[in-house]
Amino acid sequence: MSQYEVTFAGFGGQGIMTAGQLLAYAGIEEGKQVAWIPSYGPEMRGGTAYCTVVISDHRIGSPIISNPRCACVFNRPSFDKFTPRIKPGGLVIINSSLINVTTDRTDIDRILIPANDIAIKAGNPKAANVAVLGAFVAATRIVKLETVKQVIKEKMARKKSMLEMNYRVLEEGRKLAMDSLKGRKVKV
Amino acid sequence: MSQYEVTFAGFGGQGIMTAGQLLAYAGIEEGKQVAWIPSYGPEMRGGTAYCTVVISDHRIGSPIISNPRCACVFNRPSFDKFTPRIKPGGLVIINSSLINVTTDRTDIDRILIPANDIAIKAGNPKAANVAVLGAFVAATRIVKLETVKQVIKEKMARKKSMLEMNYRVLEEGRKLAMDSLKGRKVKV
Amino acid sequence: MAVDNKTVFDRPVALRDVVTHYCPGCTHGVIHRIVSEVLDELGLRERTCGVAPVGCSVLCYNYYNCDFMEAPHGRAPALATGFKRMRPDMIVFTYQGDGDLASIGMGEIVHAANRGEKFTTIFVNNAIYGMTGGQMAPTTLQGQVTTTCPVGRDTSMTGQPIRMAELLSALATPAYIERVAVHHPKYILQAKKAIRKAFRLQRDNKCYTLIEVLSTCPTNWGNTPGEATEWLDDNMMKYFPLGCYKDFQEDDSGS
Amino acid sequence: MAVDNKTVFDRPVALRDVVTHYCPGCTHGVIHRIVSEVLDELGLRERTCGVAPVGCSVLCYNYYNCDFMEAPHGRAPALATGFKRMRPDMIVFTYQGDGDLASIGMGEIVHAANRGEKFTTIFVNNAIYGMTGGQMAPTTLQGQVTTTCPVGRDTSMTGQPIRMAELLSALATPAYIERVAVHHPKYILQAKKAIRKAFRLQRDNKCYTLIEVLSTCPTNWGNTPGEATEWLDDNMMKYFPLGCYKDFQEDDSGS
Amino acid sequence: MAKVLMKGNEAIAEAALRAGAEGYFCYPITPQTEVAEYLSKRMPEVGGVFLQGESELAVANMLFGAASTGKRIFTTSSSPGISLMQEAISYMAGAELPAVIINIMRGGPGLGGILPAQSDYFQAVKGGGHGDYRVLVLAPSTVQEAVDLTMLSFHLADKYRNPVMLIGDGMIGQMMEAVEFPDDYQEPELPSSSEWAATGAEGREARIIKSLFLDPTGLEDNSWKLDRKYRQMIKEEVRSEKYKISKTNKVLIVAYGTMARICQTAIDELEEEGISVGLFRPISLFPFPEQEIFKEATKANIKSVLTIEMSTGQMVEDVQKVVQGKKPVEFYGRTGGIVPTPDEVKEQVRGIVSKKKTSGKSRKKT
Amino acid sequence: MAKVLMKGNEAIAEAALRAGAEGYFCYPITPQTEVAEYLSKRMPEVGGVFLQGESELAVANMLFGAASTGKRIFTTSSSPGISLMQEAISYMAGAELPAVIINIMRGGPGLGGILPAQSDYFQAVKGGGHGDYRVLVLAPSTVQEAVDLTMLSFHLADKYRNPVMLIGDGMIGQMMEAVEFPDDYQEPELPSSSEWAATGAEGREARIIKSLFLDPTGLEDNSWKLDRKYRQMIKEEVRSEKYKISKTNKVLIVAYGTMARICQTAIDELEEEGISVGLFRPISLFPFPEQEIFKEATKANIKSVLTIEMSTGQMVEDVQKVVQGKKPVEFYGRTGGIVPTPDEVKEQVRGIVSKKKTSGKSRKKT
Amino acid sequence: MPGITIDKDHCKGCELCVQACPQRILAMSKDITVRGYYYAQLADPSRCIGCRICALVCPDVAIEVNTHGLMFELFDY
Amino acid sequence: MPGITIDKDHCKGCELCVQACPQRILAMSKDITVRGYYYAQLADPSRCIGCRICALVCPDVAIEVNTHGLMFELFDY
Ligand SMILES: Cc1ncc(C[n+]2csc(CCOP(=O)(O)OP(=O)(O)O)c2C)c(N)n1
Ligand SMILES: Cc1ncc(C[n+]2csc(CCOP(=O)(O)OP(=O)(O)O)c2C)c(N)n1
Ligand code: SF4
Ligand code: SF4
Ligand code: SF4
Ligand code: SF4
Ligand code: SF4
Ligand code: SF4
Ligand SMILES: [Mg+2]
Ligand SMILES: [Mg+2]
Repeated sequence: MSQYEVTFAGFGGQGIMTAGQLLAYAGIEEGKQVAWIPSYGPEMRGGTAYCTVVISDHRIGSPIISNPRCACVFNRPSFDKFTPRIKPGGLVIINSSLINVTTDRTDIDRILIPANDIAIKAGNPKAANVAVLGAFVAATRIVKLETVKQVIKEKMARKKSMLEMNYRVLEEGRKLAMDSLKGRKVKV
Repeated sequence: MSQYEVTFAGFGGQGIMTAGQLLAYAGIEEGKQVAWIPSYGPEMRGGTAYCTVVISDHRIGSPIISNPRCACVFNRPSFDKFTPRIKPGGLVIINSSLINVTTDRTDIDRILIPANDIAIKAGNPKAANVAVLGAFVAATRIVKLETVKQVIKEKMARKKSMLEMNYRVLEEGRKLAMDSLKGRKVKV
Repeated sequence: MAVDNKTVFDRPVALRDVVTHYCPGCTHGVIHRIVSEVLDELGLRERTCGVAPVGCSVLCYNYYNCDFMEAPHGRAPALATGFKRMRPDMIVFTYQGDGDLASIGMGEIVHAANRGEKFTTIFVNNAIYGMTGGQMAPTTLQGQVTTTCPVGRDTSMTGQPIRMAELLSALATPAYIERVAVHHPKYILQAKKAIRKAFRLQRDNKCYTLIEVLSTCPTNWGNTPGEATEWLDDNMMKYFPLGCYKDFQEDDSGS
Repeated sequence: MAVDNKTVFDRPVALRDVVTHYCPGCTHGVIHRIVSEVLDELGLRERTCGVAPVGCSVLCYNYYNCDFMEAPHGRAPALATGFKRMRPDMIVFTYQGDGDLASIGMGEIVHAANRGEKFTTIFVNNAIYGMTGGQMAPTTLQGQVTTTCPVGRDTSMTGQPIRMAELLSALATPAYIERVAVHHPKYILQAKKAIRKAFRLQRDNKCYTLIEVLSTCPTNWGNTPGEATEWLDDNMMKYFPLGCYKDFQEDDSGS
Repeated sequence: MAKVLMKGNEAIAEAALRAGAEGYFCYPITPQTEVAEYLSKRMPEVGGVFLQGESELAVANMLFGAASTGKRIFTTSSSPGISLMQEAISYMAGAELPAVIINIMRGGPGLGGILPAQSDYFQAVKGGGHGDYRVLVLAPSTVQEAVDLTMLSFHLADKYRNPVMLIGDGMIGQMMEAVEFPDDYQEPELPSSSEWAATGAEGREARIIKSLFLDPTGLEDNSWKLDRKYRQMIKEEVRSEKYKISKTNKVLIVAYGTMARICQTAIDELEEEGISVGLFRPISLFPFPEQEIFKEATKANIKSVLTIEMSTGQMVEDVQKVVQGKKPVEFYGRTGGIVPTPDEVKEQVRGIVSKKKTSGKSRKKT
Repeated sequence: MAKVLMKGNEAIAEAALRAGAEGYFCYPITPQTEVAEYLSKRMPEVGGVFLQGESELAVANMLFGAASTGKRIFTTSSSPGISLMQEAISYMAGAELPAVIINIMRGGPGLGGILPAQSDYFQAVKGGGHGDYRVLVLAPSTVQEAVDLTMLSFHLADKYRNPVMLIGDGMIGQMMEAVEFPDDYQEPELPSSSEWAATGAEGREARIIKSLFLDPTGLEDNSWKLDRKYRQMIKEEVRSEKYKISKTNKVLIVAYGTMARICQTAIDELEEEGISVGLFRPISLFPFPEQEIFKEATKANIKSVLTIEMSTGQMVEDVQKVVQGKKPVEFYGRTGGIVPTPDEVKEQVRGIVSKKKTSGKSRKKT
Repeated sequence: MPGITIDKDHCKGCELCVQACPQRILAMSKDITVRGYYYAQLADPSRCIGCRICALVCPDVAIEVNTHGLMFELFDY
Repeated sequence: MPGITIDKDHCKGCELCVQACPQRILAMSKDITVRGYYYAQLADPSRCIGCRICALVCPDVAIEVNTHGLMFELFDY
């Protein structure tokens, strides 16, 4: 890999920004160049929020990514908006708890993660983002799952019970991704 | 004459600006090009006020006149400031009511007019400027005295008694200037 | 009995049928509606020009169905002045937040009020900068947490919250100034009464009119709409008492 | 008996021995002197920074013998705020005319007063724009003729004259605000008392302090200094009553 | 109409009335306060609006509101006051509102002084506010021209629905010259402002006057739409005057406003000395007479282009850009309220002609 | 220090603290409000002053007062807010006060939008206020560079006793990248501010901090004194970066800030296509790297100079001036918050190389 | 019979109407709208008295109230 | 003996002191200063009570007052 780009998108409040930041932190931990770019969109409430993370081995030029390699979409409007933009050969991760459609693109991989259900089951409805992150890391191996765990510990969940819950959700995401891809790693 | 410049200078309140404007109006009446430039000096009170009038047969270029042909000085600071600037061959008109010195420049003509005394005698201490104007016009004939009279009537003194007083002062200035120059006209 | 039924509550004509960008529970929407109802009821919509502020209500021109200008932050009263002076036959109102009116726009509102400009100001006081994400406003209460006073407003460093209705009422020029609220039905009805009176006074060319409306910002207060209603009741209502601060008298000479 | 004689009235150290540019009889000069006397008497000159306005007193930095900043028109309170926040150990005062403070600088003075900035404002109200040649100020009296209201101020078009001491006193933040005059010896003595109190409160880090001083402008009022004194007595004193509008109480919590 | 002697400021005020200005908003500042004083009398006479606002900031925003009615409105101020108007000017340009803003410049930066200067060229011409916008800038050099250009300003503001700025200096504002007002002033017809102004939504869709476009595509479209107007200005509104330009010129002087008049006198006097100099005087500063200057400057007989400003050098950058290194561009400037005399100009020209002057900025020799 | 992931706005805030800023005055505005939010926590921790003023106008004047104490102070804002500061900036320049002003630009004119833009170039570089003055302008293109240039800004402000402006855009402010703060920050020594600041007249003559000079000679002297400082900046403070500049380049791109990064990606990708393009990135916008650009642009291998901005074209005028017609200067711009993609840049370059592109401004093909 | 109509597409799920209804007959939906909100529903239409309180407090003008023509003017304004 | 000194160069002839002096012993000069002002003069020095009123009202600090050391503090401030 020389450079990888992933967009996280959903409603405000779905932890979109945090998911991207955790990934970016993990990239730094592993000595990579990273850029995290939010939509700080119209000074208005509601609507779709998204962020893009660029992880690279070299200096990052354009932080503006029109066609990321991967999109993790948390709700229907995000699915509609970002799936078509994914680079051929890329990956879409769909929050199947809220999105009941799937893409007919055959030039990209797809993973369905019932992220909200996983999170609710684990006891924290807000952890849906972590489930998707688990799936993303498992599928792409852009960073190590271990690194992500460490970052979650440092930046997010200092309380032990919280930490364990997050780890459980992360693991669930990872497992579902692996199942979905049947062990094969997505091209990066 | 192709172009003539005269500076009127004195304390604020001595009618300096008005004297210049009367002359400028007379110039227009006679079909000449004119420019009247005030000192609108520092936004502060007191000090010396002055204006310069340029009268010309053609389009007036620079309205900034460092060396006028004539200066009419109403008080001592103005005398000190402007007499040295007069063009060789020019003229200084000195308000001898307030200025008890005279110039040693031999390359200019000089006329002494006790303007305040004339004005007080005529019954309006504020008419000193008109006395000097009378002297200036008589000496230089840049415009006709008749034109100045007409302008005074139109712009300044519609009341009959005032008008007559002004005419008397104007005449007095003229007479003194003629006496002083012994009938000879200043070169213009 | 469907024949006997009629619609007794419906969207006013002066309010377009669009979904606003306001957060759930934000009372900007209630204020929009009652202003629109008043415009309808007084038949003013077609000769009204509103002035939108910079703040969460910057887009209110998309919601009101009348002519509108969108002003620089805080300057709506100056725009309204310029407009109304040229067109005294029209109805002009500014719609401004507390950051807009009481902070950056202090000079303009004081002078417009003092000149007695014949327009109406709807002043939406939610004790915070909504649009930019919850910074301290001049109306933020003592101890209230915002993103620029993260440990709560310290009035020994930043002064007391400004009570605009009271401050503007201290001017000698005649005006009608009242403070209302919209977080309970009864306050909503009072608010509408006040707003109607303001537009009536403007229509009759009487005086400057300003209605300060206490409003919620659940998003930046960090609570649910329901909790926001309570917070307003328990906190803002104490520091910003409702009532008429300055009333226009026919024989008012402004002393 | 020359040996027994001593100088009982002399130029204060804080006032340079230069001739000012003020017009004959302009009471700016009296105000300068008493402020300087207070600086001397309280021993503050060497740790004071003044802020000059834009107005006839723009050059006052040439007259006071202490550090000075010359502010953009109306913004002296903002400069004073910036300065004093960085150097709370110093004494800061703004010296502002009515055009400067009550017109263009309304926003800055209200906010500085409301934040309770610990500086002192000497507000020179002469009901006119002196420096620019006599235009209407927000404090110009009803019917008063100026170059921009040539038939006299029409308050139905321009509003009532603004009483700044009263307006600022309507703010909740603690402050000391008094209106004084300097056109008669007895007022001069009262004015000095008030100014001294203001600087003392500032020195003790208590509160914002503002002294509004009624002042004459014979030049632009179009009368002699003596007549100006009378005009002030007969007109300004009625509309702008002298007195303390807001006093600082040790236990003041700002309500 | 017969010629009358008038102060520049008053002539501007009267010209605005004759061009149909119905509203004037102002704040006093030397050296232009006479405009306000004049109009405080005249506006009520003609049934127009005169309002002294609380500040230039407020005044600029009053203009914004007043312009939205579709009536002709204007303001006058001077340098620091104009700085305070920049946000509102940017808004008006963004919202496509016609407004006339007159800057009778004084010495800066900061409070500076009140004497004539030309140091607000950049602010006027490049845009002192934020964002991609331009104002059309005109610079008169006589009181008569101040009258003519003031009247033209209102027309151009309406034609382009864009702020137009007229920049003069204290000399133009304070000087009295004879002026003549056209007896029956006519302008080319324009679409009525009722097509776009906020006049009440009676019988039509409600109108919104705004510069906000949250959707970037909308904002970009607006920017390029404005840009097209500026290109149209460049095509249609370039104005300039040539003085004694001829094949014998050794030096081409570029100067505007008051400075150009002074150069005229210098050129007349140099002619008597046998030194032939031509003057190119931009009347429109934006649009800048690029092609015209290039054409004159690159003529074979021209040895050097001399730009003279009452500033430390602002327009000279545009002259340099235009001349493209094809001829040396010299600069002479005085600032702070000092107006160069014809003698100084002559000295500069003589220096160039005798090769004594080196390229670059220079000031009065001391 | 180890690398940390930081938002541009927060990194700028932290950098200012590390450069010794003791006072920060602000007014909220997107997209830079995080600076204020960050410092509302951090300033009290380090014993500095944090104050949210009532407006940008007041804030700029608070800066003026705070700068007069001789301590390091700064503010941050965005386009419309910066317009409101122009009068005070002109005053500070005139009074020779050091201050750091950071503009995280958004789309204009007017209220415009809040997305990244570079349309305040003119305002920053030519001076949006009145009078003859300049601010030193720096433009970072990464978060790390924002940190480094913020720290440098304080030094340069003190060195020249002049306002320094750092201009970024919403991208720089909102993006998170890894940054490193120098462990022991050292700067070249400067004369102490106690030589000029208002610190009380104890044991010395009273000091006056002012921009007013009623005597025109004094004002002119001040202007030329300032002018000398600006010349010194031109000599000593030009900063730029070259990227893949080589003898094989067909096209030289000139771009700054965020736009320059995007061009880098385009250049990398064009290289793979076999099209060699070099990038010249001005870091200091005033002083503008005139000689450096001239040198690169006029090399024989360069066919065309392509200036790309997130605006309808502002810096391009300076590039044109510099290149002096020796090479065609093309322009490509997007505006309103739209950031051109590397693909758009590539398309422009391909157009030039294949001679399809004609000179002049162009926008996204539709 | 008095009754209300809630425009689901306008509703943002703020629950202010639910809290305000004196009859306590409003409730939130189980599913979400396209915009992602749970919306208000009239749970027990038969008990609606057409008092308009829900409509008055609704910031999104999502509620229309129909009632009998001769309804007592509860709010005198 | 109480007495005052008027600095002619500072005086601008405003006459405020003349009007304020309780003893009516100040008067304006017949000649003007370089600045063009008639200036105030102590017409009858013997009657000066050293009350300082003239100095208090003088806007130009042109008046210095000397008086007996044990002078009664007329103005308590
Ligand atoms: C000159 C300027 N400064 C700052 C901003 C940024 N800004 C936008 S809205 C706002 C505050 C809005 O708060 P308020 O007026 O209380 O309205 P609310 O959003 O709370 O309804 C600010 C500071 C701006 N757009 N323009
Ligand atoms: C921004 C700006 N606007 C206007 C002016 C012009 N100006 C100078 S002084 C002044 C008014 C002064 O009046 P006031 O504050 O009452 O002081 P006074 O001269 O009466 O003492 C004005 C408008 C200026 N210098 N700067
Ligand atoms: S941020 Fe606050 S004021 Fe703005 S729309 Fe949301 S709730 Fe309303
Ligand atoms: S103009 Fe008025 S305020 Fe100014 S110095 Fe003269 S008298 Fe005093
Ligand atoms: S109209 Fe009254 S009773 Fe019926 S739903 Fe609404 S609030 Fe409840
Ligand atoms: S009040 Fe309106 S928006 Fe809120 S839940 Fe009820 S219907 Fe929906
Ligand atoms: S000290 Fe008193 S008595 Fe003596 S001159 Fe002065 S005012 Fe008159
Ligand atoms: S009060 Fe002062 S300035 Fe006035 S006349 Fe007396 S001495 Fe002279
Ligand atoms: Mg608010
Ligand atoms: Mg005044």
